[in-house]
Amino acid sequence: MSRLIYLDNAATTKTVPEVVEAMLPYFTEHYGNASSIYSLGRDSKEPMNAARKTIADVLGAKENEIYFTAGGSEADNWALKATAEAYQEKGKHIITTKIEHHAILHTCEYLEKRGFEVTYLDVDEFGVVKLDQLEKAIRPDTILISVMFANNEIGTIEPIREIGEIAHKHGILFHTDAVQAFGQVPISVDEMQIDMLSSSGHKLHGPKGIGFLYIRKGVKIRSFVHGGAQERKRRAGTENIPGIAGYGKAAEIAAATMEERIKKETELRDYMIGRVLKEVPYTRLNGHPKKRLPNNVNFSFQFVEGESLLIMLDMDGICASSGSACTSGSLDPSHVLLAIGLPHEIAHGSLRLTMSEETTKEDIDFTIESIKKIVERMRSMSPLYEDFIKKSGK
Amino acid sequence: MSRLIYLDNAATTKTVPEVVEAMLPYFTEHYGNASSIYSLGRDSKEPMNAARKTIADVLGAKENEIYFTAGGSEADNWALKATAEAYQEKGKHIITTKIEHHAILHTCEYLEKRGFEVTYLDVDEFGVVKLDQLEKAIRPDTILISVMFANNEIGTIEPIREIGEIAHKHGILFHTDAVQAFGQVPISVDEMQIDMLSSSGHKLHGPKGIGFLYIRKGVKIRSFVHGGAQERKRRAGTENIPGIAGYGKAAEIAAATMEERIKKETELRDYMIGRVLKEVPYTRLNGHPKKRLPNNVNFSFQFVEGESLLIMLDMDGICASSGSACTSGSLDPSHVLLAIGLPHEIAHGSLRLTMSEETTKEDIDFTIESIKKIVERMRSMSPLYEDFIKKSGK
Amino acid sequence: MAAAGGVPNQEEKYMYSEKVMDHFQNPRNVGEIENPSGVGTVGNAKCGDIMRIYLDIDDNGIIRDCKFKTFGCGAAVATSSMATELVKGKSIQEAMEVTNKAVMEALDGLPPVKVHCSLLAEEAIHAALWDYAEKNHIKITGLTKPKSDIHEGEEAEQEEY
Amino acid sequence: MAAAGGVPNQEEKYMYSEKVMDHFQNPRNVGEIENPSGVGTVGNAKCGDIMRIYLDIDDNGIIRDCKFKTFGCGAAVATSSMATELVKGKSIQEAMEVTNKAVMEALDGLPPVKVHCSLLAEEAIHAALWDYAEKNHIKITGLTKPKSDIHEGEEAEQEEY
Ligand SMILES: Cc1ncc(COP(=O)(O)O)c(C=O)c1O
Ligand SMILES: Cc1ncc(COP(=O)(O)O)c(C=O)c1O
Repeated sequence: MSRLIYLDNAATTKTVPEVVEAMLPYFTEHYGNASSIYSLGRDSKEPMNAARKTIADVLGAKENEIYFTAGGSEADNWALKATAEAYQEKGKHIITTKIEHHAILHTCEYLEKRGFEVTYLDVDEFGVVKLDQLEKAIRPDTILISVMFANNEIGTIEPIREIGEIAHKHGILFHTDAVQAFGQVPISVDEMQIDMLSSSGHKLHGPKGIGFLYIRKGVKIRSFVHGGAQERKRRAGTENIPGIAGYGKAAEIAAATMEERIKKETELRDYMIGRVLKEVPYTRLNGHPKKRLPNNVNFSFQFVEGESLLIMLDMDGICASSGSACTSGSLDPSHVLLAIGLPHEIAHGSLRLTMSEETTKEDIDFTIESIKKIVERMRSMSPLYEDFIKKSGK
Repeated sequence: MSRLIYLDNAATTKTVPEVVEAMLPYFTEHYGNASSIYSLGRDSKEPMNAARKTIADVLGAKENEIYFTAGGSEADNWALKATAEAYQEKGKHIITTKIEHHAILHTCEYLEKRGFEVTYLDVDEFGVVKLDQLEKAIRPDTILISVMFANNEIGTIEPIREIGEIAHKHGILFHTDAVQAFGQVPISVDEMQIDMLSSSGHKLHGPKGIGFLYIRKGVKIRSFVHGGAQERKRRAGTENIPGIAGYGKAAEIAAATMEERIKKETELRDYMIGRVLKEVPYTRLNGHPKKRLPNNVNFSFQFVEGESLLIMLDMDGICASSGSACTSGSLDPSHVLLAIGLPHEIAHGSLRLTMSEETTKEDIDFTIESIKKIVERMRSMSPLYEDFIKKSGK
Repeated sequence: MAAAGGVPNQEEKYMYSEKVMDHFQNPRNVGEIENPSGVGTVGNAKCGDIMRIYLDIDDNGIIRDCKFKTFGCGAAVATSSMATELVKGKSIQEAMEVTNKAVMEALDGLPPVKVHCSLLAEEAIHAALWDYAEKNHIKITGLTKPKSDIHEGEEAEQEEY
Repeated sequence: MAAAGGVPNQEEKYMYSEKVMDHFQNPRNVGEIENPSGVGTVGNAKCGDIMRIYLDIDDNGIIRDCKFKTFGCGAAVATSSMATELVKGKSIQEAMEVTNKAVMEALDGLPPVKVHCSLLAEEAIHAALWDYAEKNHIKITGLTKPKSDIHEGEEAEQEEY
């Protein structure tokens, strides 16, 4: 393959060389156990403390509020299960949304089987949570509101500040799955009144297998992984120092480049949206036109099926995604697209393109041409398109 | 520091260069999400499948019985909590031992608070589980026996085959925490009738933050981390491909070098034990003299306190441990040493030295000389030694 | 980005076999037949797969031509293509033997999650033959009225532990 | 293995300050005093820390010499050493002011989990002074009978969330 255009950065990102560089000393050299007493072990403490500080600074949090995990899924599981456990005396009702990642949804289903009640909020056609519905859903026994910061499929950014305000007005804990948002858009846990926040390293050019849960001081949740006394006794397991060091570096780069990156990506994003909507008929944009992640574009091409589209794009050297990559083992159309009101057959024809800093205008132009060609070809062999054309009498 | 003698391989090991080499392509190059459909993502599937096969082969297991986790602690938590959950209809009694790692013990305590009953078996003076006590502890509502393969502090290898037989005779699931044993001594899940087995990459020169749980086909436990459909829907989270690839390489090396390594390490181990017991008075060997990990030595030096000993060894460039590294944040003497019957003050004076393939006889000789000098110095300033000498009238 | 490091294995590059990829990239017999002897559409858009097969059957009951249109995944397209290849030139009774198994084998297999697509191809042929039989008031041995939705009642595959 | 990569920070190398490390590596006043004016032993082996302090007090009530023996961690050794330095040459009343806080400050602080060791040093001095007072039938203002085990009732530090 001569050319590769990677437009699936919401699924995972390239671990950038600076990050790998930051990890390398901790494999073969400063490999000591961070919990040990000798100097080789203490060498490992420093990058861990530094990464914790970098990450805390990005969020406006304190260092001792950052707890490293193995990724976003573990952070989400921890936040929900441990809150349910710690606060069940107060109540057994949790509020979340219909468009959460499966790490949240399946954890909620698990809790439902164990006597918890979960309200799944609707979203509007753009994927935005309805705040009035949220207010109405709150009950005296509501212990947690968990709403994602930005959706992984359609990129919609939720009104986090408003949700945080509503949660705290009612004395309810507020968790946000910021796996797609951390490092991409500014977040302040204090201004947004966030009590817990999940993140995953590999979504921002950091390593896979590392994430964190921010837990505001005072939130009394306990461990999800029990064992050794690591992470202030809240998350057992020998610290993944290379992963943590890499994550710290990735967060540092993300924070330093964020402003410029947002500007550049937003421009490219809007350029792509404009051209595709104009040049490919029977196409809709999924997600909010403006309140969306700077690097996210999501279209539905009528009469076209997503998997075929992906393979054909791949043959042109373009990596993209149709619905969440995590669920591509499944055949169900994306729950997010259904939640914003798409009929099944349109949901099946969705395409997510998520850029990185490396994405160029040239890449986007090439991708648009490829999409146009493939969509046309696929429509020519689609019985749905045939029916549509015949019906509309063309 | 001119010289570094790393004798804390039970805490963590150096990630060897071959392992780092095996990981590197998956950071910046084949970084695609293994669950995606395009070829870049599928590039990641191959090392994962290969690692799974390597590991399965080492255990005599099938590939689809290996589930990657973030480490040994997660694997232990998963095995215990998910078994408790899946089999609670059958009963709520679990049998384990007093010398398990905290990842097991604290998880058991967690389950006890949730209505499960746990029997903690005693061990003999060498740290070996008492099989007759095990047989007696079995009840109709016993759902799980969890006994570690080899102890992380004193190195004692448990009679796993016999325990597996007893468990299966009574139709009870058998889990073993093999974090210290996998890659160090031969293991066959079929011959030893093991139903679940935990392991952690960084204990055998693999990367930190990766482990696995072997789950025998037919064992109906569900997920611990809920979310995406990874690991055959049993462990959510974007796959840590570099970690998995590195773990595969580490397992491959460990298996290929095991026989020779065991021979070499056993020799060095017994040489060290012999000399120290002869040359340092008031010293005892902890753990079984023969049925112990080839790379583990654990002494108690009377009248000497462990932390001071460790710092002084560190100043001589020797990294060692006193009790489990994972608990060194705590001040309690090791529960393992107490379980084999050591009084507190002797437990405080314990020293664990764990070798790797790189350890030389020269290292051991240097270490023995250092120990002799330090123990003598520390005793000269120990009020306990003063009392002892005065009492014995010397 | 070049594929270096000796990692990817060509066979593993796609979830599909080379034959499937070939039929997906270069599908045979795509299109419509004007005034077909029989046409059948199966599947539904909800499940993400719709297959339509057109048959041109001569007076001797030989399938002279066969075309398809498919909305669906790579496996759906490839099985449609292969199915049309397999029935072309066959008698009606021979065409009845083009089962999902036959299509799958001709494609060197399909990934487990995609096996149901080959069912679709068999059903589409049957539906087109049924249409032909209805139009001509004949009965084809072994042929029953096609289900309107072959996916109904089918459950997402469960992991087997 | 040399420390390359620009990673370790000398100050962070040990959990202890440089002063603590100095007093640990080169403890001052280790040993016994024959026929001491007072001797006190505190702590217990169960907790892993025992400290014994010997005092040689002249007729003017000045601490002429002071020696210690300690079984314990780095912090225990260092605080013993520093405590003996601080009381040497002092009057009894001045020695009474050598509190755990004073010892800790003189050592540039201790890690939170080790703060209890500095308590031990203060208690050891008091125990030795008590012994001296008992032997000489005098009363030292502010001095109470030493607890036999200063650790009793102390709980393992709980994480604060
Ligand atoms: C016996 C045993 N089990 C479990 C663990 C936990 O492994 P990890 O720290 O990799 O999660 C360890 C090591 O710390 C161990 O020695
Ligand atoms: C919104 C969201 N939450 C959670 C996750 C899970 O993160 P990970 O796969 O790193 O565990 C993802 C990504 O897969 C995500 O996009």
